[in-house]
Amino acid sequence: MLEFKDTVAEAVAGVQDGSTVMIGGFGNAGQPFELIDALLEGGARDLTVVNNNAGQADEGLALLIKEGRVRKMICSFPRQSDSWHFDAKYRAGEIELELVPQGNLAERIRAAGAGIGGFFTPTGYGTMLAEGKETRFLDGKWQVFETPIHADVALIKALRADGKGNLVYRKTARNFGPIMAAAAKQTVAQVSEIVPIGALDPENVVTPGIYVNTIVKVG
Amino acid sequence: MLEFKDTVAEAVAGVQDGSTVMIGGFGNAGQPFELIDALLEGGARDLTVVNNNAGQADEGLALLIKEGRVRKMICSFPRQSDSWHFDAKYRAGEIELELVPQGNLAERIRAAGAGIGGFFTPTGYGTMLAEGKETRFLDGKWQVFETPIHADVALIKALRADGKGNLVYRKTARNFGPIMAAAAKQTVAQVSEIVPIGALDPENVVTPGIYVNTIVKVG
Amino acid sequence: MSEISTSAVSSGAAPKTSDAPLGRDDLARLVARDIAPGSFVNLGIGQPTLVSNYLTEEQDITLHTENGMLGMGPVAVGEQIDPDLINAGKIPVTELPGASYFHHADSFAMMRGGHLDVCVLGAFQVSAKGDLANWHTGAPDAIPAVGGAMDLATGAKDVYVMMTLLTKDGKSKLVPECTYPITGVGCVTRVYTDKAVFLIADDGVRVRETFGVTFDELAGLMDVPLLAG
Amino acid sequence: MSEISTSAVSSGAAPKTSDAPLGRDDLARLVARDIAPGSFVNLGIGQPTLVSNYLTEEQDITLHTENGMLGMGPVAVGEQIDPDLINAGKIPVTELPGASYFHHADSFAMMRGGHLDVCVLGAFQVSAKGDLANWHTGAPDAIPAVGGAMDLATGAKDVYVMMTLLTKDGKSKLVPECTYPITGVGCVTRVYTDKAVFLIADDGVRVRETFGVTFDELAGLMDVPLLAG
Repeated sequence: MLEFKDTVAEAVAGVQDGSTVMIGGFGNAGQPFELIDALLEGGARDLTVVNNNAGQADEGLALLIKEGRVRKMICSFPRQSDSWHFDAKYRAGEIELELVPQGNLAERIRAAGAGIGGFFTPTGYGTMLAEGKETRFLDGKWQVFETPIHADVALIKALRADGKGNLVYRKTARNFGPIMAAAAKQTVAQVSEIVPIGALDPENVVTPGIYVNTIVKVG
Repeated sequence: MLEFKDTVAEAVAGVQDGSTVMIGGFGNAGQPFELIDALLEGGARDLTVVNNNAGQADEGLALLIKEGRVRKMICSFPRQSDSWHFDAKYRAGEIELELVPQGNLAERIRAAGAGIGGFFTPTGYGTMLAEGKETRFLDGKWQVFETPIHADVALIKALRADGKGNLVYRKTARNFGPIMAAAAKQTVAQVSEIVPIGALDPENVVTPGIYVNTIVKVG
Repeated sequence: MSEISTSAVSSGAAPKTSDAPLGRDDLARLVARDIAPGSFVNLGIGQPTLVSNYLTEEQDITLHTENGMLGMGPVAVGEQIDPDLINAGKIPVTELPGASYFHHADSFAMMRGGHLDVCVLGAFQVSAKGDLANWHTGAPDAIPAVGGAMDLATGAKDVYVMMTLLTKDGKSKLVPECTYPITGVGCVTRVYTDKAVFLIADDGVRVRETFGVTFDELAGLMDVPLLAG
Repeated sequence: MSEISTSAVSSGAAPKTSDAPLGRDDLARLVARDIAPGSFVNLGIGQPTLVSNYLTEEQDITLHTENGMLGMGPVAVGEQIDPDLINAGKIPVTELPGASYFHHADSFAMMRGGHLDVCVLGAFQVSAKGDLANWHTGAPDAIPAVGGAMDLATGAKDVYVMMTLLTKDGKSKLVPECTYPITGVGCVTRVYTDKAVFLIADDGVRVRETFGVTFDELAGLMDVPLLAG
């Protein structure tokens, strides 16, 4: 059942100790900062977090990592000029890292939402990141077997929601939102605007409301 | 290089004897009737056709089948009240049928466009349509290995194209268009309207022009 | 035929809800009433489409059609008919406020990824373990056609079957093992028939209610052991 | 070092196009000129982004950025800056008419499905067989980060590498076998360096042109056998 919450605290209440949490965004675009702040406030720990990066500077995901609330990161690009909190935890052996090529990350998230139990892709074949993985020669290329990434909760940011939970995004802030929404048992979207049912053109809906459980307006 | 053609005959000139041709549409919605008619005129034979159905009544794909131009159909639902031309050819042993559950058809076409060499899906497990196929227990379910369906040419129908080949569709006529456009070496789209570059909102483009080779305006 | 069932449970434990078998419309009304508010639902071609006539506005059910739409409205009439707006049975339909369109891979990903709460399907047979047979009679000269049946059967969280309990020859379609080619393994969770509603449970087939027959009479019609309510 | 190459082919067969090594901008101009009109192109982070400065309107090149856009325009300045519109390097960019946005799985499907004509990437090393190493120095204390490098390397129809030919220590980065961890196997088709343009061909590494060195001098810098033009 779709729910509209008044506060981000209520919106993230479903995240529990040990949850796998997908967090949308690529860099700052599409990052649900307010939901992440609420997660920080909420106190859930021992989290597995799926995000393209591993936090930047002293905000959002970086603070969650700094506070020791993230047991494991699944991401494609943890190392950035300002990823000092992740860097420190990683070097101290206090956080686990599953490094995934960005396209595999996206496709594995998509697979979870689409009910695909696994797939073969040429990406990563012959590299360190495919070590120990099953390989197969298909369509004239060596390919690597990859499995879906499911989550308990997805925290995403969209531009606008209607009363049915349909979402539209803005420019490159769309990035991981639509696929994470489909891959999690429970999807929480922070939006800038809530519009009446019928105000979004059905041709232009990007994430149908079936994938959204909780909506909170921020800002 | 994107090309705009004046006639449907020129638009389908790339289809050759022995080609695998994807044809968009579900029932009549989204069927590129004019392109199919041009294909009929053009004379290419020994075709493998990928479509959800196997032709209806005395038009379009049904006529292509009647004329003996289709060696093999890959589809999910050939048997309809008015699929008499397919029925006759099938009973006469003059056409090969690869029957594919509709979701596998869609996912296999999507896989071809996305560079996926194969995937596991629960659909069809334990049924006649999975006989002889590899199975594996994944995510708590028995799943069946399925492979991509590639095509030489896709013939699709869209509502509107811009000068970059970006496409938008109309209502449920969207169906197979976007995934077939990505799965074929060459994609031909018939559209009702061609608009200038910049006239489509980038947020609402459904098929980016990268997937489109040839556009022809009909009607 | 009913030895196991009648010996296994006390008879009469499943309520006889009506004195006569249910007609198609009454059955559709019953299925509609049982769908939880806010659900996303796919109604199969044929008898299951009748269910849409009995969904109430308060239930706020969103209908999915696998050719690429959520928020499908009633069948289109007159000037509403639009060849670009059809359902999975290729019947012109309408669009409700809050609808959305998507392509076939996205639509089937929605089904296959377990996002639909309920799908309602017709059937030739359902087995005691919830195997479904509804796509192929198995006749050697039949032209096979499957459409989205296997995806719906495998993907939806709950698969409800609507059918008459008996064939024209008086044989139960709820069977120990399907003899027709199956559509999906262990996928059916409920079976709505003119004579009873059956729940496919971990411990066996439970009879939730009967229509025009007693539990014992029902058990006598079938080879499947039955459990009460 | 150059025994194999100088003995294998006649020297001087690849034209010396300029008397001095090419600077980064001249190299970017050269790469830009070589991209076929109408191409869909992804430019990697760093040096490859310079290529965009030299693409002409007549070429009608469409730039892809893997975070979800086709039709990317120049870097945004002043009031154009929009935090929701960034490229894969997280730099604010602009949108050109005819652009489109899509989610990450669709964007990477576009790359991985072989739809991009060219991607231009930086590299630590390229092997004579076209293996690419550009994501990891292999240092034991390095924090690994890969981003979309492996998808680009594997997916684009043509992978062009732009790099200086030599390391700061004067060692060739075009090597018989990569010693750094690789990004992709046999994926590179051309290597643009300050000293020469190399084509990775079925029969070996061809030198298309040299800058500030002769073919023989070039061959003397490397352990890779070279073929002329």
